[in-house]
Amino acid sequence: MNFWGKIPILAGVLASLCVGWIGFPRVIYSSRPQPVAFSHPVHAQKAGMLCVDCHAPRPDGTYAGVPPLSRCAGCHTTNLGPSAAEKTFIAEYVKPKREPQWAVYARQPENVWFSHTPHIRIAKLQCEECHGDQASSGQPRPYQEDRISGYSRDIWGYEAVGGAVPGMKMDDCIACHRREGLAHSCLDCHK
Amino acid sequence: MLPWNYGLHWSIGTAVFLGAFYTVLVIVVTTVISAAVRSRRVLRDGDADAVRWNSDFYALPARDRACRHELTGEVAQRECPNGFDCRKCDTHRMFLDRRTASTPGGKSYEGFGMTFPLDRLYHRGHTWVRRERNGTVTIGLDDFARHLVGRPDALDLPRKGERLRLNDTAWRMRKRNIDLRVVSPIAGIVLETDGPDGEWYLRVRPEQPDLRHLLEGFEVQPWVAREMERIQAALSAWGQAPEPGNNGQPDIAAVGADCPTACWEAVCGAMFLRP
Amino acid sequence: MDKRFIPAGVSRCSTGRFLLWLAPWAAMLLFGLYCAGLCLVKGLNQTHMNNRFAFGLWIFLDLTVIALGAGAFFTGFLLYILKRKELRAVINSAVAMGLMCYGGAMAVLGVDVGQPLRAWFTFWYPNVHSMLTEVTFCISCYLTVLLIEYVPIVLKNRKLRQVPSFLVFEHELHKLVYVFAGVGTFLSFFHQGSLGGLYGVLRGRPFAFREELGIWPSTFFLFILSAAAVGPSFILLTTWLVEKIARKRLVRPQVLQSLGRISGLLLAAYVLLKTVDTLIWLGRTTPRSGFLPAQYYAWRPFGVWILFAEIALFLVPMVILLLPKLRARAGWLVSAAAMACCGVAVNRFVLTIQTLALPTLSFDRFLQYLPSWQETGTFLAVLASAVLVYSISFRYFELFPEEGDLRRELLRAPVTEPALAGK
Amino acid sequence: MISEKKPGKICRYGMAIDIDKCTGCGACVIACAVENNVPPGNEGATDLTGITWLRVFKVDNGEEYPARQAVYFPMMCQQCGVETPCYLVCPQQAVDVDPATGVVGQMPERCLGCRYCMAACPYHSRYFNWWDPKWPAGMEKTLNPDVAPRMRGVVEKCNYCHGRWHAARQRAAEAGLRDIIPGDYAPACVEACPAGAIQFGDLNDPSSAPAKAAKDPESFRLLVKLGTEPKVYYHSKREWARRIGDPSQAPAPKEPARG
Amino acid sequence: MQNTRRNALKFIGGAAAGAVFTPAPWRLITDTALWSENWPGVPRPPRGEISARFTNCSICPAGCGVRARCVGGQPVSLAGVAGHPLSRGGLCAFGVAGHHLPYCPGRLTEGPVEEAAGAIARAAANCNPANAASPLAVCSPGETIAVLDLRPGRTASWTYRRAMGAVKNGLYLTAAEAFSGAAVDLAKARTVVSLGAPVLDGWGTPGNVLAARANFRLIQVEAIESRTASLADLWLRIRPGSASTLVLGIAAAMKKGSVTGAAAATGLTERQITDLADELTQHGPALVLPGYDCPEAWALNQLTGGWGETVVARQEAPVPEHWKNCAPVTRLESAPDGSIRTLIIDESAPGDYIPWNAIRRKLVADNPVVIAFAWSPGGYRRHSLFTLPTAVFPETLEDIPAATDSPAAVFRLAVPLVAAPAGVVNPPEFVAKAVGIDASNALRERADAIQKAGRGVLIAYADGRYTPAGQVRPDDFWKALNQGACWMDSEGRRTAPPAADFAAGDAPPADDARLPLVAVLAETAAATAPPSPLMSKLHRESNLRLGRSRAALHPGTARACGAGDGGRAVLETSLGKCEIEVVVDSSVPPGVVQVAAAPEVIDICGASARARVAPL
Repeated sequence: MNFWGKIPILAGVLASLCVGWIGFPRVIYSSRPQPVAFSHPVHAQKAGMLCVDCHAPRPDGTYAGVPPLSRCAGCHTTNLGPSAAEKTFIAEYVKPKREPQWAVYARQPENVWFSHTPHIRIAKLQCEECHGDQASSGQPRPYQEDRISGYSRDIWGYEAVGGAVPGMKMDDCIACHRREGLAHSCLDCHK
Repeated sequence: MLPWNYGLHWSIGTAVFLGAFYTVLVIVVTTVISAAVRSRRVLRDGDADAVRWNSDFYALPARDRACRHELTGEVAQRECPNGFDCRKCDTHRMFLDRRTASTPGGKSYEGFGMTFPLDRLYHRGHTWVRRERNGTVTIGLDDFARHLVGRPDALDLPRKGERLRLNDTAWRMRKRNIDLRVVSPIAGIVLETDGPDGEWYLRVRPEQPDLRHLLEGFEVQPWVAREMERIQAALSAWGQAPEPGNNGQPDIAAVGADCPTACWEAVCGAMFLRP
Repeated sequence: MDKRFIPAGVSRCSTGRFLLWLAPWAAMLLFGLYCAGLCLVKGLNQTHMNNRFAFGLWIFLDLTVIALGAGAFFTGFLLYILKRKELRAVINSAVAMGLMCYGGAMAVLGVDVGQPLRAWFTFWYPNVHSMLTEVTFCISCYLTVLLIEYVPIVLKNRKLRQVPSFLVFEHELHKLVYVFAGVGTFLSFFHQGSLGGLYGVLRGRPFAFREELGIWPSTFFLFILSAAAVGPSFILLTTWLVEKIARKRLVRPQVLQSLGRISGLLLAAYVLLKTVDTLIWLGRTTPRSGFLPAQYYAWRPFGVWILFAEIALFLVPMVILLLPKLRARAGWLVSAAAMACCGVAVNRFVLTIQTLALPTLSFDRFLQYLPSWQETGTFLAVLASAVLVYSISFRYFELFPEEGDLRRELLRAPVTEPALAGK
Repeated sequence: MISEKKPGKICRYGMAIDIDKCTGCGACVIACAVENNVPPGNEGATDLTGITWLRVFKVDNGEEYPARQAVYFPMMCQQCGVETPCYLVCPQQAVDVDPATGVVGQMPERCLGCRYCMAACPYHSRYFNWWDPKWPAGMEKTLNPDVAPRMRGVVEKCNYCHGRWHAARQRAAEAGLRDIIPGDYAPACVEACPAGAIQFGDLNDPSSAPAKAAKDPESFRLLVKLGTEPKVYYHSKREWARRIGDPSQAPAPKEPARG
Repeated sequence: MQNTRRNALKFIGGAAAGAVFTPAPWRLITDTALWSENWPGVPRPPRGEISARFTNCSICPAGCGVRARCVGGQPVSLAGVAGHPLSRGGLCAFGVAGHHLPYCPGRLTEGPVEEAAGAIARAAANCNPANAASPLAVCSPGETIAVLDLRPGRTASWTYRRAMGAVKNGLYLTAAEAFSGAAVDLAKARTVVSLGAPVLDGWGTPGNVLAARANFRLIQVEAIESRTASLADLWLRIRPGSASTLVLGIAAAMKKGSVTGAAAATGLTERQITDLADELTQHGPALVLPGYDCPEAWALNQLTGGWGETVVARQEAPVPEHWKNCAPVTRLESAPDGSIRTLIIDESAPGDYIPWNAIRRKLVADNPVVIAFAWSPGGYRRHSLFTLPTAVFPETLEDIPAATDSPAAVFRLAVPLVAAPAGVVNPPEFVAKAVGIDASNALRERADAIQKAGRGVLIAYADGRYTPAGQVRPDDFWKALNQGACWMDSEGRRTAPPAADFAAGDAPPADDARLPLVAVLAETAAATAPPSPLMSKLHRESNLRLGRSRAALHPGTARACGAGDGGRAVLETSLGKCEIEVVVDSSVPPGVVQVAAAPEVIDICGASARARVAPL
C-alpha cells in the first residue's frame, strides 16, 4: 500500500486521538459554579481567620461540614466590601436566610465510610494533605461531576483535576493505608 | 490481571494462572498476525491467483484431476499432484523418457462432431496454444469450448502488455448473462488480442519456451473422450443427457444451445475447471 | 437467487423453502430475546431462581451445552494433533457446533448475572482460587479461538473467496489451524475441568464436594473425560440429524463409526473412574463431612434411581459403541450416541439442580424449582440462534467437505441403501 | 489480606446464642434489617427471595403432643474462619475475610451477582437482591447513614453490623486509640434481643461469652464437621436441640420445619 | 465509488485503532460499572448530626423505654433503655421498628374534621336538657352519646370522662378486663398458669416477663401450639373455647369437687385438671393469667391465695382534684343495647380490638353516628361515618398507662420524635373542645398533680438516675418527662383488688355440621394496628410469625378443605366471611384454623368460633 493509501488510516487515528484526549474529557464532566464566589485568601488574610474558625471539627473529631449560613451571617450582616459578589451574597442568601447550596468537591461515593476523626486525631494529617491548598484558591473552581457515574471529579484524584487536589481516589487512600500497614480488608473503609 | 491492579497479591497460583492466560493470549494473537503478514506478502508478490488455482485445483473432484498418463492408459490410475503443471513433475519426465518419439496421430483429430488440429497444444481448460514463427504464441478456444459456449455475447480480453499467469484468468466471456472465466494455458505478455471471429483470441510472448505441461498429439483423443464422460456426468447431475447429434454421437453444440441456464453454467464451470 | 453463494458441487433446497425453514426459528429467537430483555431490565425476579436455588435452568443447560460442545475441541484435537484424517469430513461442522454451544452459553451467562455491567471485574480483579474465574477466562479465550477457527470456513464461501485478500488470508490461516487446535485443546481441558471443579470444591455442599487430587477436586478430571467422551457422540448425533433433515449424504459411514468408537473407548474409561470416585465419595468424603449418603436420596423425586439412571446412560452406550457389529448399524450407533448425550445431561443436572435442592441444615427443607417462562424463553433463544446460524452455515459454507464427492459418486453409481449403512 | 504488618489488636469476633432463652419474637431480625438498611420485602418476595441477614428458624423435636417441644435458631452468617466457602469461590474478590476482625465481608459494589457464593454457603445466610430496593414513601428518611443501601442484582449478608464497628472505631479514635474500646461494639441483634439470648465478643479474649461457650460442653456449632470453623456457638441444655445442630447424629429431617 | 468506500473503511479502522490509545473507551467501561452503584432506585441515606433521644413506646400498653438514634433529628433506629425498671432494656419486634409507623402505606392524614366536630357538638347539645327545645333535638330520652376508650387509664381517658361528664346522657365506655385496677407481680410468682395469654409473646412488658421467666414454672393452657405453648414448661392442649369451663373445673378441683364435666368439655383428663389445681395450691405463690377469651379466670387467684400477693390492686397515678367529677367508667357490656346515638371510638392508641357486633348491639338501630379516631384505615373505619386522622408513635405526645405486670403506678410520656403531618387531630382535645372544655394542657396538669403528690421516684433515661419526685421542681419534672423519663409510684402496702366472681364464660362453640372447624386467634399481640412494613421479614420473608390475613391449617385439615399451602381461601363463620391465605403447618391441631388476629378477622371470629374454610 503506497503512502497515499495510508492517509485515511492516519486521519482516522488522528481523529480518534483528538476526540479521546481533548473532546471526551470535556464532555464526560458536567460543570456547575459554586453558589457564592467565596474567597479563602480574603478571609485568611484580610479577616485573618483560621481554617478551624469555620471548618471546626465536632468535639468527637468528626467534620462538621461546610459552615452554615448563620456562621457567615455572623459578620456578613451588611456589605463588608464593595465587591458585587458581596452584594449578591447579602441579597440572595443572608437577607432571605437561604442556605447556599455548596457543592462539596470531596464528596465520596455512598459506599465509602470516611471519618475525619482518626485521620486528625491519630494520623495527625493536615487538611492540605488531602484537600490541597484551598486557602489560596482565590475563586472557587466550578464543581465538576462525572455525567455517567455522578461522582465528583476530585475523587478521581490528582491527575483528574490537574493537581488541584492531592487525590481522593481509592488508590490514593490505599497507598497511604498500605504505608501505614492499615489496609486489611475492603470493609476497612467501605460500608 | 495487571500487576498494578488494586487487590492483586502475588502468589504461585496467581503467577501460574496469569502466566498461562497471557501465554495463550500471545500465542493466539501472534498466530493471527503472522497469518495476516504472510497473506500480505502473498498479495504483494501477486501470487494470489496461484493460491486460487491451487485451492481450486484441489477443490476439483478427484476424477477431474486425472493425470494425462492415466488418460493415455500409460498408468492405471493417478491423480495429478501439481495442478496440471507437468514441467515440475518427475513422473511426467519419466514417462516421456519411456515414450517412443511422440507419434502425432495425423494432422488433426476428428470426433464427436468436433475437430482438434494437432499442430497445437491443448490445455485441460479447453484452450489451445500454437507456436508462431516469430517466437510468439497464439491462444484460442478449442472446438469443445466453442460448441459449448457458442458465440459469446461479450468479451473481456486483457489489454496489450498485460501479464498472463499460468492457470490464471486468460479472459472472460459473457453468455446468457453468465460470466465465464477461461484458464490461461501459459504465462506471458499479451501482444495482440482478437476475438471469436478471428482465428485466435490472444497473441502472447511466453515467459518460457517450455510448454511440456500441455497435451499434445495422441493424448488429445483420450482426453476428449474423457471430457465427453465428464460432461455427461455433469449433465446427468442435472437430470440432463446430451441428445445425440446427426452422427449418433452426443452433440455438444446442442447442449450449449438448449439445456437450462443453471445446468449449462454448472457444466461450463466443470469443463473450464472452475468449480 | 442466492446460488452464487452456495458451494459448488452440492445441491441445496430453494431459497423459499430455506426461508420457510428459518421462519419458526427466527420467531423463537425473537421471543427469547424478549424474555432475556425482561430479565435484564426488570431484574432476575423474572426467573424462578431464589436464594436457595441460586443457579437454575441456565447454569444446568450451560454445563450440558458446553460438555456437548466439547465435540469441537476434541475433533480438532483428533484431526490436527492425532492426525485422524477421516475426521476432516466433520471438522467444520464440529467447529460450527462448538461455536453455537459456547456462544450461547456465554450469552446466557450474561443474562444470568445480576450486574452484567461489571462482568469485566472478573478479568480485572480475578480471584485465581475461584473455579469460576478459571471458567470465565478459559471459556472467553476458547470462544475467541473458535471464532478464529470459524473465519476460514466463512471466507471459503464461493462468493467471498473471489476477493483475493479473503482467499489468501483463509489459505494462510488454514495453514496455521493446528496451532488453534492445540490452544483450543489446552483451554478446553481446563474449562471443562473447572466447570466440574465448580461444584466439586463446594465444601458447604457435601453432596457435590469431592476430595482434591492435586489442586483440583476429582470432578475436575471426570468432567474433562466425560466431555471428551460425549463430544464425538454429539458430533455423530448432529451429523446424522443434519443428514436426515437435509436428506443428503454428508459423510462416509466410516467417519461416524470411528467417532462412535472413540466415544465408546473414552466412555469406558469414564465409567471406570466415575465408579471409583463415587465409591470413595460414598465411603469416605461424605461421612467425613457428617452426612449419611442415604439422606441424599431420601427425598422425592431424587431417589437412588437417578444415580442408576446416570450409570446406565453411560454404561449402555459404552457397550454398544464398543461392539463393532452394533456400531455398524445406524440405528444402534445413533441411539447410543443420543444416550451418551442424555447421560452427560443427567450428570450435569444431578450436580447442579440436585445439589442445590438438598438441604444442608438438618432443620432446613428440601426444595423444588421449576423455571419460569422467561428463563425457558431465554434459553430457547440460544437454541434458535444456534439452529439459525448453523442452517445458514450449512447452506452457504462447506461444513462437510466430502459432501460434494459423495454426491458425485452417488450420481455415477446411485447408492440406494441409507446413508449410514455399514459395509 | 492486603498488608503484611498489622498494628493493633487481632480479633476473632464471634457469638454465643442461648437458644433456650430465645422466644422467637423476631426483634433481632427487625433490628438487623433496620440497622443495615434492608428494604421491606417487595410484593412477591417469599421466604426464598426475601432478604433477612438474620433469620430465625422454628425447629420442633418432631414429636407429637404432649411430647412436642420447639426451639428457635437465630441464623446469621456464621463467619467461617477457615476454608471460608464464599470467600474462596468469589470470582472477583467481592468477598474477603478481615484478618483484623475475622469478619467475612461482602462488597456489593464489587459483586457481579453470579451467586456462586450462595451456592457455596452451607448456611444459606447469603441473600440476593432480586428486586430494586424499595421503601414506602418517606421511609428513606429512616435509613442508617452508616450503611450503604445495596442495588439490585448483588449478594449481601450479615457482617456483624460493620457500620457499628466503624462507629466504634471512630469513638476509639476520638480517645486517640487505634483499637476499639472493648464492649463498645455489638451488632444490632445483640442489642435488640429482649431475652439477652445473643452474646457477642472476641474469641481471642478468654473472658468473652463466645470464648466461654467454645469450651462449654452444652454448646455446639452448626455443620461443624464441614470444617469451616464457624464462629457462632449455640447453647442448649436440651439434648435433642443440640443434635439438630449436628446432622451426623441427627436422623434425616422428618418434615419440613418452619423457618 | 469502490475507492471511497475503501477509504471510509480504512478511516474507520484507523479510528478504532486510535481509540484504544485514548482514555475514552476505558473510562466509559469504568463509568458504566460505577453507574451501576448508584443507578436510579438506590436511595441515599440522608446525613446529619447524630444524636440519641429518649421516649416511651406507645404502640402497646407495655410502654417500654426507648432510646432513639437520630440523624439530623430523624430517628433511624430504636433500642430499649438499659436498666429501665420495667422494660429492662427490652423492646419487641414491633417496638424496634416503631419509627416506621408514620410511613406505613395507607396511613390516614386527612378526614372530615368539621363535619365530625359538628356532629359531636350537635349530639352533645341535643343530649343536653338545657336546650332541649333546640330544633335539632334528635336525641330522644335514653339515647346517649358515648366515647369508647380502647386503652383506658390514660390522661386522655380522664379527658374523655370529663367531656362525657359535661354532657347529660354522656357515657364513657371501656372494654378493659373486669379488674382494671388489678396488676400482677411476676417477680413474686413461682407458678404461672396462663389460660391462653401470650405470656412469652408480647404480653405485659416483654423485658419484665423475660427477666422473671427464670423464676417461675410456666404452664400454658391453650388450644393451639402458640409460641408460648411451645416454649412453656408444660403445655395443656384443651379444646378451643373451653377455657372458661376449665376455670370452673379447676375451681371445683380446688374445692375437691367433681371435674368430670370439665374434663369432658376441655378434652383433658381429670387427672390433668386435679394436678393443675394441686400445682396452683401447693407450688405457690401462684398466678393464673386469663386469656383473651376467659377474663373470669382472674377469680381463680382468689382460691390459689395469690390474691393480694401475685395479683395486687394498683392505685392509679394522682390526678388533679377538679377532674374527679366526671363520667363514671362503664364497661361496654353493661351499656344498654340500642341506646347509643353517637359513638366516638379512639383507636389512635391501639388496645384490645372489640368485635364490631359487640359494639353494634349497643348502637341505636336507625343510622347512629359513629366517629373513629384512627391513623390507619384498618380498624373501625369500615364501620364509622366519620374517620379522623390522628398522629401515631413517634409523633404523638401522650402518656401510657401502667402495664398489667407493673404493680406500681407509673407515668411516662411518649414524646414526639418527628412532627405529625398537618391535618391530624388530637382525639381527647378534639372531643373536649367539641363539648366545650379546654383539655389542651391535661398532660401538664396531670404531671404537676403527680409531682405535687410527692410520691415515687423519677427515673431519667439519659443518665439512669433515680430522683424522688418530691425533690424535683414542677418544671423540671415536666421537662424530664419530655426528655424521656418515667415516674414510678413507690410500692405501698400490697392490697387485694375487689373480689371477682366466676361469671360463667361462654361455652365452647356448639358443633355445627356446616361449620366443621374452629377458628382460633393467633398473634394477638399488637394485632389491631398495622405494623411497620419491615414486619414482612417475620411473616413473608420468613415463617416466624403468621402474617395478617393468613390462616394456618393442619395438613390433614387442609386436605379435607381442599386448600393448598399459599392458596387463597374464604374463612366463614356465623358472623360473616373474609378472605385469607392458607398456610399448611403440621403444628396446628387438626380441626382448628389458626387465624392471625386482625380487625376484620376478630369481627367475625371473636375469641374463637365455629368456621369453615373454602378455597377460592
